[in-house]
Amino acid sequence: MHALIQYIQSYLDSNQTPGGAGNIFWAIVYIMLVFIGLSVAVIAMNWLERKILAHMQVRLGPMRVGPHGLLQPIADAIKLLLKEDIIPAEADAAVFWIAPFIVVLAAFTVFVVVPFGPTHAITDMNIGILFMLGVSSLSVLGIVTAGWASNSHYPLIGALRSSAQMVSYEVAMGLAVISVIMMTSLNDQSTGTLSMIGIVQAQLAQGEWFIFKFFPLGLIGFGIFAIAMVAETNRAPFDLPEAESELTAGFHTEYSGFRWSLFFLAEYSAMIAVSSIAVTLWLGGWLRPFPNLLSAPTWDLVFSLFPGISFLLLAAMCFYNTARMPKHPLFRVQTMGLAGFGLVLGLLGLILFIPAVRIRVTDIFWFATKVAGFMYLYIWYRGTFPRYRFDQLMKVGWKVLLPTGLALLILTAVVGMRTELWAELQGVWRP
Amino acid sequence: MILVEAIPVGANPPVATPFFFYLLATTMIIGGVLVITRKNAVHSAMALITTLLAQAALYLMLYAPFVAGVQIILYAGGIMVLFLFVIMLISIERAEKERQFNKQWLVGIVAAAALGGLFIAVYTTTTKGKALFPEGRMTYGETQNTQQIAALLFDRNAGQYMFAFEIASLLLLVAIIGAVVMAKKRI
Amino acid sequence: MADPNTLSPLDLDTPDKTFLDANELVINMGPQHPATHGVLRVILRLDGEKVMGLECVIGYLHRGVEKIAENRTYTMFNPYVDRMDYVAAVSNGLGYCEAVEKLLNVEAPPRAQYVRVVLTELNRMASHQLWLGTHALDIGAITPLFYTFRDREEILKIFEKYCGARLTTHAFRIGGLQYETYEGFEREVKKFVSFVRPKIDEYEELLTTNRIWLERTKGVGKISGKDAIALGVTGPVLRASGVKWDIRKAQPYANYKNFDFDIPTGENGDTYDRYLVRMAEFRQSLRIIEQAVENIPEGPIMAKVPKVMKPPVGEIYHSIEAPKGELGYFIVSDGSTQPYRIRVRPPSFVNLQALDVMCRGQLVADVIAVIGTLDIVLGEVDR
Amino acid sequence: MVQTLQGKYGSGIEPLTYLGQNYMVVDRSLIPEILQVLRNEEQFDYCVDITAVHYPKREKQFDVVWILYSFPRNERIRVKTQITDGATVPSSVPIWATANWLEREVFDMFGIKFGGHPDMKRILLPDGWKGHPLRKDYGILQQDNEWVQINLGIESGQ
Repeated sequence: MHALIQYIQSYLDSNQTPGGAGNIFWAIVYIMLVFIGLSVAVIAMNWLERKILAHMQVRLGPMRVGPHGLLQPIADAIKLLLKEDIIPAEADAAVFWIAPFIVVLAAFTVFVVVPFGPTHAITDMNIGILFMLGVSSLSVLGIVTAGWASNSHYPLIGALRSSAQMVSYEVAMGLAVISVIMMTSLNDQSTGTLSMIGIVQAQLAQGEWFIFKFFPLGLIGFGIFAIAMVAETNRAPFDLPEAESELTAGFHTEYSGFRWSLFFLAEYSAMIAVSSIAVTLWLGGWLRPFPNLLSAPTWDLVFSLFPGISFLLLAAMCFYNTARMPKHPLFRVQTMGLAGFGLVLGLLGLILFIPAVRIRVTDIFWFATKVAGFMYLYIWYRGTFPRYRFDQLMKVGWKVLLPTGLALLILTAVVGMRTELWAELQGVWRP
Repeated sequence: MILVEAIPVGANPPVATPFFFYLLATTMIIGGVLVITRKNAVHSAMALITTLLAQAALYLMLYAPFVAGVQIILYAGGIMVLFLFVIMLISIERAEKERQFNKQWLVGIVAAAALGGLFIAVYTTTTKGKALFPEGRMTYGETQNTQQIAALLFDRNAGQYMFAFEIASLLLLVAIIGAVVMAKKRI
Repeated sequence: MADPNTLSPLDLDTPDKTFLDANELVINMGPQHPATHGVLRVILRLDGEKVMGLECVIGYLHRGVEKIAENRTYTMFNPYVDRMDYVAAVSNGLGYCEAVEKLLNVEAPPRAQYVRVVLTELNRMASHQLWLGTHALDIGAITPLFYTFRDREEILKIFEKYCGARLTTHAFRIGGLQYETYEGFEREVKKFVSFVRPKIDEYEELLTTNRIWLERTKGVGKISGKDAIALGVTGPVLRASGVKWDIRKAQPYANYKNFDFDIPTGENGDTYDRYLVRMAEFRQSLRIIEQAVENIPEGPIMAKVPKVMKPPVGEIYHSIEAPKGELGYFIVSDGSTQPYRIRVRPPSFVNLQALDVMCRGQLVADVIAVIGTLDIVLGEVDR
Repeated sequence: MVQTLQGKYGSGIEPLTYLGQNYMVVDRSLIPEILQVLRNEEQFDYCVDITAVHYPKREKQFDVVWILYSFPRNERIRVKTQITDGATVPSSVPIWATANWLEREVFDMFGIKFGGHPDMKRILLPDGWKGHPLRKDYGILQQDNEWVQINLGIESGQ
């Protein structure tokens, strides 16, 4: 037993990612953890989106399955799994069958390099960000083939739209990312890096999040990325590929049941993936607020209390709502369920106060909080914006974001190299 | 695969390198054969994508992660999507009825045999009976590869390919403009 | 039986022989399509995503209302008109009742007139709210739908309290009203007016200056005033094209001449102007309701109408400004208890005809916006 | 206005008023000309409706009715003509574009053909439907069962 604990501890206290340490077992554990965490996040996201959207739209959202509809996503998942998996007669069965797996594979593989903490990544690749962009771009293949294999007009048009959209917005996205990569190399401590962990460490070393770097250049880059990432994940207001009023459901019109749920899963994990990129690149990844300014150990302690506190707050919310539940025998099970859920959350919160847990979890907590902020934005957009028309979407991508991105690239280079440039220029003028 | 291959030299020995090499090589060959034998162009394209991805993994095994990443982004993610785009817009039914191979298959076989002979000759003359996987490895590791490519391209002293690189990009630009001009009658 | 005309069999398999081979793509939208507001089928001829032309296939909801009328008495037909434009049932009823009253040469007493105006204007608002919600939904904004339905609910509650029905109200009778207003009717309507006024600002806040909304609606589905008149387009669509014409002002019916209100008009005749015109009509309706509900006189609610209605031989055309446009009734009486012929001039039917003109040269996504902005109700198109 | 028209065309026009609404009964032969004149010279620029009424006992079975409105004059007028079964009426699509669907509906419901109409086919009823339901002799209890059986696959439409 003691040996086991020591074994685990040696993993936990390692200063390398599992990939970096070359430990396959540990890597598999991490992969499982990321996979489970992601699935839970998608389920939670499903519930949250319906709930938040509902409250934005003066309605209640799911209320029946479980207290406040908490079990709704699970019920949905069961329903989807039990549904008949229809393959249209005229469809190209093999391609139709493979397409959702390509999308899911692409959406999940990117998480290999997402750094949840300085060592909390499956691996730290030298080409981390390149890998993420590359693999996430593979999901286009799945969408295109899904649309084509359905052998139907609406999916085909949806697939054409979405591939055109994703390919064009990848360009603007890439430009914004390159400006960040340039920023990583613009100081004494660090050379430039493509590694996700390296980028965050560069932000730590330079003492500011890249969103504030060379104000307003970092902010513009972030803005470009924030717009492009919504388009990249086919979400409102860029949800043309699945524009309900125009193309019924776009490329996955003909899909049902399990295979449809794979698209759903892929969409949400892709949302989380691009948000993680944004967080890593501009918002300091796992870094807590003010890691340099408030660097005293006391502050470390204060900030490491946040995870526990937030869980306790959630628990308190649960208990408050338990108290507000109708006092009717019919609601007894639901009330107890909600109280139980609050209890679990509270316990989790208490566990998070244990120092040994606390110090290891705080990075992940900050990362997840930032990503959650983006998730909220996604929902907010959906509740607020009408949908772009396709030509307007292309106009935004090619005529607004791309030139801005190019200008940003050049400006970042010029501002970053201003001392060297100045020296060079002086050399030219006064030889 | 990536997990295992993305290991800096010296930390831990790579795992089952020959196994993965043969796996990827087989995938590539099967994919390549499928590309030319499938009648349905979309199936061919998907086989080609598989081949390209396997190739990217092979680059990783060669400690060239940057090239692997670019391979994925450009070929698998970019060019193949455009391929699929075009293929989807042509009539598959008609293409399936057409003859698949033209009459130059004899020349093709001769050329393929010649190429294979060349490979074997090069292998036998240069390695002279050494194992396919030599014990000695390349010395620079994964972590430096990207930076070294950058240095080769852009470094003030070591950079030799800056001009060639820029010329190539100019060529691509000309190609793009040409395509636009040819495709659109009035701009 | 008239000799049955031999007609060509269904000619529906013409599209899609040249799928993606040629430049033109024929796509079939509907009748089961989320954006066609019911069972409208549109056959689109596309060049890429550009609409080269379209053809509407309608009649999926045809119930033969005009034929039914010939086999019912005047009173019995009254509820049927509610089923045509079922989101503006009160307006339909008003038009029908007034037409028959004209034919009978009776006039509803003033109290009934005022209540009629209040209910009709409330109904106009409900209809516009439904339009706004679905129109915005088609363009991708899902939230306004819930806002408008929340407020439409209040109107429906008033209807329900007044006559027991929410949608197909059958609120009016020939010669006046069946029911006296309920206790606190005036108070509730006034409360509703003050409740809904800020809500309309809320809708506008979400959409009027929203960049995406502007881009999606400005310059989309343009129709000039001249074309609109030639195509017989009426209602807000006509007014958005700059023609200041409203039957309530031009040929006042009920007692609209007693009220002070403006006719909002647009300039460009595009989707955005139609949106603005309808938003302004919300406010004008509120003005009319306010004036009307303040001044409801005491008195009888029913004119003296014979139990068995036998209008003298003759014919009448009476039209009102329904929320969608000019709703006309052409009634031919042969002196019996049943109308010899009732022809309904449905605004949606005629307005829908303009879809082709409005969509040419636009994109597929615009077709949806234009269908939304025409504010059609298939129950009325097909009757 | 009607006087000038009457002066011009003689006895083919009979101006009438009922309940304050003006209408005129025009001879079939004068219809194209009268409609043209009304549109161009009398400014009746808006064709509200085109419809028909069936009188099976008359020799000229159908009344075709044009309801017109003039924006500049704020005035409505109805033009009526009587035709026999099977006779055609000239289409007024060139005069008012809106007449297109309205005439199609009249054709659908009464079987009155409009000559020169660009696309004379049924609009509300399915293309293969037999009979014209708004004729008085169209029995509502004998629906087009044949069509229903063939196209909907059910025994009876009743």
